[in-house]
Amino acid sequence: MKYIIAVIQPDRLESVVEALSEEKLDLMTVSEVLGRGRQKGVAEVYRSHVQPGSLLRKVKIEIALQADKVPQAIDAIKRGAYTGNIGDGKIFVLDLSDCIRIRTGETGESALA
Amino acid sequence: MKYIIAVIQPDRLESVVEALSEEKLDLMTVSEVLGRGRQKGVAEVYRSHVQPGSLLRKVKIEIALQADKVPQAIDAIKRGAYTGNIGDGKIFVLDLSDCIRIRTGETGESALA
Amino acid sequence: MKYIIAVIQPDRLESVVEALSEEKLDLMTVSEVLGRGRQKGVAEVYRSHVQPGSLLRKVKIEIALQADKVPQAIDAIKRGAYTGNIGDGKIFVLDLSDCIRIRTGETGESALA
Amino acid sequence: MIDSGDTAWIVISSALVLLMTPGLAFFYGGLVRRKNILSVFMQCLMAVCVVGLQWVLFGYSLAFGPDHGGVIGGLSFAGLNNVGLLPNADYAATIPHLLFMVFQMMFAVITPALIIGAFAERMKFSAFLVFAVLWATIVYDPLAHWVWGVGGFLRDYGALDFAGGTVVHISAGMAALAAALVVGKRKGYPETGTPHNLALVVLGAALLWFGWFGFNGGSALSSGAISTLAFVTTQLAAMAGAIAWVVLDWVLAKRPTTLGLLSGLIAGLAAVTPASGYVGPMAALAIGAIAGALCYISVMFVKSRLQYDDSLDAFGIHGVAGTWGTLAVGLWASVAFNPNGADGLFLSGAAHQLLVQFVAIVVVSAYSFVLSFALLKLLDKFMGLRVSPDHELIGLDLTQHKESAYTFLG
Amino acid sequence: MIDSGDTAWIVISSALVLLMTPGLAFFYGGLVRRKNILSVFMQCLMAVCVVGLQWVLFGYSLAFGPDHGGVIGGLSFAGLNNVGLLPNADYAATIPHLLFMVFQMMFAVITPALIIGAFAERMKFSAFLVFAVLWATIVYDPLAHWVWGVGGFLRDYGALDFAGGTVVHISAGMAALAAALVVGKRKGYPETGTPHNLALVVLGAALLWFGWFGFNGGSALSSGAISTLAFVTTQLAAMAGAIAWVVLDWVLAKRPTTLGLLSGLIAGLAAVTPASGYVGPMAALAIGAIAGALCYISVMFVKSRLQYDDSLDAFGIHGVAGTWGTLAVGLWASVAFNPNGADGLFLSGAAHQLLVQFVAIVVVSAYSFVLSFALLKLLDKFMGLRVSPDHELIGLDLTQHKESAYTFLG
Amino acid sequence: MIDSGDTAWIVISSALVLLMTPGLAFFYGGLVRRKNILSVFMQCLMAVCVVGLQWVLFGYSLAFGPDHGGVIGGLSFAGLNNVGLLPNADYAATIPHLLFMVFQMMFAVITPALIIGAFAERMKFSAFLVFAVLWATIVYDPLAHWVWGVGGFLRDYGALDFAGGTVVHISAGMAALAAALVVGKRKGYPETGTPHNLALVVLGAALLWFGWFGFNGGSALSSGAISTLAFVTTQLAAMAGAIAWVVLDWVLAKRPTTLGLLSGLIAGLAAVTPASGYVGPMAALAIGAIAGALCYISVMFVKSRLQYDDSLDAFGIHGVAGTWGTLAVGLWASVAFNPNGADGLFLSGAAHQLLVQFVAIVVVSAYSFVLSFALLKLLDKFMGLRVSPDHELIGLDLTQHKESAYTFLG
Ligand SMILES: Nc1ncnc2c1ncn2[C@@H]1O[C@H](COP(=O)(O)OP(=O)(O)O)[C@@H](O)[C@H]1O
Ligand SMILES: Nc1ncnc2c1ncn2[C@@H]1O[C@H](COP(=O)(O)OP(=O)(O)O)[C@@H](O)[C@H]1O
Ligand SMILES: Nc1ncnc2c1ncn2[C@@H]1O[C@H](COP(=O)(O)OP(=O)(O)O)[C@@H](O)[C@H]1O
Repeated sequence: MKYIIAVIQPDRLESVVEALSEEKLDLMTVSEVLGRGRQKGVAEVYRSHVQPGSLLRKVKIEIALQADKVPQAIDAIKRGAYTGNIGDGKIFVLDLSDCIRIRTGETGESALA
Repeated sequence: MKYIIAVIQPDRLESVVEALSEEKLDLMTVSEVLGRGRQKGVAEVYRSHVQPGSLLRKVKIEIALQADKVPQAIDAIKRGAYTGNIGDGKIFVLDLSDCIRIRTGETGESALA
Repeated sequence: MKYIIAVIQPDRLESVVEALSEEKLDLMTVSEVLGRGRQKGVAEVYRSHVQPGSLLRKVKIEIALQADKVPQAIDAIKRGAYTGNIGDGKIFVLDLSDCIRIRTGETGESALA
Repeated sequence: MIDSGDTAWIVISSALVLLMTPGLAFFYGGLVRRKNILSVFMQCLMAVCVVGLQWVLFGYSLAFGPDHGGVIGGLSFAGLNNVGLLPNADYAATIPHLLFMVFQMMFAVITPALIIGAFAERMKFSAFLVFAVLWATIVYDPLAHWVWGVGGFLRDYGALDFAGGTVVHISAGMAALAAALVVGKRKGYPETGTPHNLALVVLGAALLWFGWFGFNGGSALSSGAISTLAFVTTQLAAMAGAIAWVVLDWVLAKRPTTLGLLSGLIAGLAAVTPASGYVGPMAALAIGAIAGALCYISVMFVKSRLQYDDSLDAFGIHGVAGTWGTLAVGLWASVAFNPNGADGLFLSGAAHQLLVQFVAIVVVSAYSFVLSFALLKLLDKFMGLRVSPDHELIGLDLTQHKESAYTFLG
Repeated sequence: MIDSGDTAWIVISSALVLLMTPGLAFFYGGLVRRKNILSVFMQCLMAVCVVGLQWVLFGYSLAFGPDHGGVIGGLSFAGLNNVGLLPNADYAATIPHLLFMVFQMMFAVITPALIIGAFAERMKFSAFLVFAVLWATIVYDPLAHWVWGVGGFLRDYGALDFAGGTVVHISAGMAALAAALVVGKRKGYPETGTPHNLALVVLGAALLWFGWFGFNGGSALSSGAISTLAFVTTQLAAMAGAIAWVVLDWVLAKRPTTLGLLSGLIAGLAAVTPASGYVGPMAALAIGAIAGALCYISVMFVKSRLQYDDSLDAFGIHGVAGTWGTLAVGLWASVAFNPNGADGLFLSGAAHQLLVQFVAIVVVSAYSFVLSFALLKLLDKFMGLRVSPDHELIGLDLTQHKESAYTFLG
Repeated sequence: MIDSGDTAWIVISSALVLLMTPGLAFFYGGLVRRKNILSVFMQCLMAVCVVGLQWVLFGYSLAFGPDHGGVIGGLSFAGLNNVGLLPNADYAATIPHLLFMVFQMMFAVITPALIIGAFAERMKFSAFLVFAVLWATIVYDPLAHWVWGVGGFLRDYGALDFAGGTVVHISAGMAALAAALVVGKRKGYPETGTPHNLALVVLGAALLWFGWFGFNGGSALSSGAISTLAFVTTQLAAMAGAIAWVVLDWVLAKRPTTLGLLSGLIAGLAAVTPASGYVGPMAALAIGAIAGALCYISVMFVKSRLQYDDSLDAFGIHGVAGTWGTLAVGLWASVAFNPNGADGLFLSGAAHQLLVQFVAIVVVSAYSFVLSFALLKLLDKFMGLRVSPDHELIGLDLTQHKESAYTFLG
């Protein structure tokens, strides 16, 4: 089992969710983050003092899934998140050793879905 | 060492924290997330245009702990988070290769606590 | 490849980012979390009813990087986050099995940077 | 004869009192959990609209129409018939009758909104609307007639209520108590979270404070000595109430809190309401300070002992402070300040006015409690008052209104 | 002769109308995405400043200076020359001329701000500023002269617009439609997110509502029967508009929504504006309710059919409601309520006033639409109206103003 | 003789000025970090309560009681003795004396609140309360007597301060400078974060702007030509100040910013305060624009050069603008606009009034700075002014008040 963490542009969330849905990957956890990457931040100005800004708003998506579905997931995320600009984001793949569904107590792969 | 990520209903946070405390699992990191799972989202309406809503507020708990405490932790989370309804949430278990306490520089298992 | 998760005091973020920069570790993802650790929370009072507060605001930093840069990263985080007080925070190191850059499709170590 | 200065003051007072209902919406809305704030906004704002409509259609007439037997006003002003741009000297000889009507409307609409504090976070929107209109009709309108209407029996008996201690605060407070009992506790009570946004609560309190000058000052129905007196007593009682609560918080809970300050402020304002045009400034300080202390005790000790869930302390603050303030008229009222008032215990040495005030309190409290209780029981039976438990869990905003107040992302 | 009561009322009315522009900023600002809220604030607040400056330098003179051929006011009041502390009996005999000027200024500054709703989230700040000043000069000032200026041709023709149905709401609404067409849709439309903070939208609506009493009530330019009438009709139309939208929402979208309630409220307020001092309270209820329904239809069905991106429905609400309200004067106006008005269709049985109103609507709409369209096309050519696509993506706050409204951390 | 129009205006003005303190709380509260917003609210609101109490007990008497030697007012009005519902012709012949007292109270309570900007995010709440009451007693009350009290030596000398340029803004500004020096920099300065919620800052500025019409317009103490003049000059200076700052931002920092606009607005309002009832509209434009530029320079260049931590620029804006505005009276005052004023340099060609204004500035500045400095040093010694470093880190809301403004979850 794998645990995917993807960091994308905030306004691509809907299209990524859609693309994942097409692959029947419907389960995920989403959060708001700040990203520091190649995309340069925008300096901010307060009472005329410039504050070098380096963190930009991003959205993080986490998906726990079977190992063999990883390529599909990556494709879907790419499809939904790609614009070709710096800042499009990254996908990280980690190993997942177990998963438990609280409601039923199921564990392992059957708890993923 | 293991790294547990649990996604639960927001209003179960207090009882999960309590249940974990009873097992002497006092250390954790909590954040606000949006979840897409089996529980159906509620459509929203703005100026009479319906927006299909699919993301529901959830709480994410992260706990780094010794491998042998994982069953206890899972039990406690289940105890605190269980209501029997769809949306109760999931627990993900990942491997943790190291842990460092910034204040003392301790590493490994002794830094967990 | 490794995936570092560090939880630090909110007001140390800037100095940690700076310290990481000095090591040429410029890429990261930052989020707001609540931490429960050794540092005692502050009880809150609403209409004179005391609410035992146990969660304190913290900042979480995530960094995906080559395994051999982990010591540098840990040092930098320690340097930036250390104050010597309880609550300084922790660093967790996980294994990262893959990384993909959405814009170019690069994978593995070359996608990290 | 219409006076331009009096009219200017009552027009602006009417606007100020209107602003209090959104103020209340922010006050209550910041106190509830994030998932229920819009339900509070909807209830407050729709109270203005539906009760306002009831008011022009027949409510005003029931309250202020020509008297029938001391208990009700009849229907000759229904649909604003006979309510025109000339003054109605019975109530205010220097402003248009229509202006008196609309000023009073603002009181009629905020009173049911005050009750929301008792059943916030669990009441069905439809049930609230029906409740608000019926409650205005069978509780508020008669009470307003008894106390303020020419021929009203409490007015004739000599009860003094300058700006609504009985009609507004006691009646709403007792209804709130009834509602807390009938509707029942929130799921998970008393672990029902902390105020989700105190900045909104401060905003609400600021607007209430600002609007209260129109509420009390405008009740002079003219611009001059009495409106000034009401303005000053209002300000002093608010300050004293806030200070009292802050001091008690500091001593008993170790820290002065923002919500404490605001609670004391509202307590002071509610308490001085019935007295504002009858007592002097120093009396107002005493009324406010004691109101802060009494409400502190009621919210802190009584409520937690009795274990009813008056979510936002509508009874604990408005009911208690309104009762105290109405009594206080019997203590500190002084004809030196207002010749249309009376001399209270401390000036005349006689307890007569105090007794009259006490009787008015008992009558109004009992009437409001009993009728509110019965009305709510009835509505519960016929349409159900509460949302379903899972809707309560998800939150009223999404389930009753299909909206979220704040986006999480973007 | 200056009357202290009239002056008090118009001074406070001016302050109330000023408060409406920040109110509008909150209303619009809460509706846009988090990344664009400051751009809305900046546009609204700078509209006050730059158009206000234009007004004292020459705008007031163009609108209210001595007439030239029924179409424009000339420059004899430019730089506030001849605008002093004595009354100008042409407009208001009991308040200083300077007060009339500043009261009118508040109308002049909010009108361009209303248009912002149409092009929010994508317009360049510099382009907005130039647009606002030029639009005020070539559209607002002449229109104000035609309808309100002594000698203005629509005024002489008999068109009635008590507080700005044509001059403010129709002119802004038609300009908004032109702007939505010229500026084009937002990137990603119609997936442009949900309101990022409805609490701010409620705050904005509350301030607008409060301020509107000055807008309509102050347009009596004195304190007495007519200001009272305008106050009451304003309140009733607002209530009725809100109720109408809520009912339609409930029936057609299954749930009553907060944004729906507020939209209906604003629709009712905008619609009653031209009629507020000419019609009775019951007519106001009808005007408000119908306005709620018409705007509901326009926003719900017409806009989605025609697929222009009037981001925050500046045309759909202000344009539609302003048009309806202006017509409604021809239906319900009554000299029994205001001797300076007229008798509409329902009182006189004659369609004369209705026809006059209709002509005024056509003239004002056409003028505003055509000139706004041309002006925007021109500006687009010379300086560009839109920010670049990646700036639109990152948000106008960071790219146009180098600020974020909210910190994410700390 | 009490005039209903004058009374209406001063009553509403008092309410408007009261609203400014919550306005200031939002303005300051939005600028600080999330963890300190409630501490700002608490300080602002308690300033109203405790200084208000001081005012009715003895402060008013010290300031406006019968004169003793030109320097202080004595105690004959203490506890509001002899302050009743009849006019006190010394100050305002057409409104109740009690109304003059409460209008002035609103000035007395906001002045210490202004100083909060200098030591926000690090001062102990208890120390603040003691400071506020003592400062009001030894700094504000005497200054108010000197400048505004009958017999006050600066008043007799001919110094003109229409609505508080010296008494309010310079005195608060100099105290702020002293406080910034005595209390010291915040931990981590100058890396102390960006404003956590600019929407609240805009809200605060809007309420301040709205309230300022009562502040300046009400200072006419009647409703008519002078209140109108003050209203108009207030509005024009605000606009001009905002435009000036925005232009400088645009040129020097490449982008026009929201906080810049608001800062310029407040600068313009503060600067026109002493001049508002003495100068004409065009002078107000100049005063406002120059104020915006001067404050820009002071905040941008002087502060960063001198490295004191005036957290929210209480000195940099109120002190600087108040000084400039007080001088400006000596330049543009004109008896054509206000016969009770004087002719400034530009009208009379004589520098006399300018010199008088200059002397008043020096006296008031020196007095306020020295006494504030000494008072703060003393308090620091006896009770400590600052919270502990770890409390500063965790934030004042949790450590001083045991509350968080916003929940993170739920
Ligand atoms: N090595 C990394 N570790 C953690 N987060 C990263 C890393 N690299 C990129 N990110 C996240 O991905 C986001 C996009 O990265 P960026 O370099 O801007 O995009 P791109 O790869 O398209 O050039 C960043 O803002 C950051 O949040
Ligand atoms: N495969 C997954 N990957 C990531 N997050 C998940 C996954 N499955 C569930 N979740 C998270 O857990 C939450 C609860 O899941 P849900 O399916 O609604 O509950 P249940 O398992 O009780 O039916 C979801 O809202 C989502 O945040
Ligand atoms: N075992 C753990 N699992 C998850 N998060 C932890 C763990 N231990 C600490 N943390 C996070 O680190 C933060 C700092 O920990 P704390 O014990 O207060 O600091 P210190 O280690 O310096 O004493 C906590 O608030 C929590 O967010």
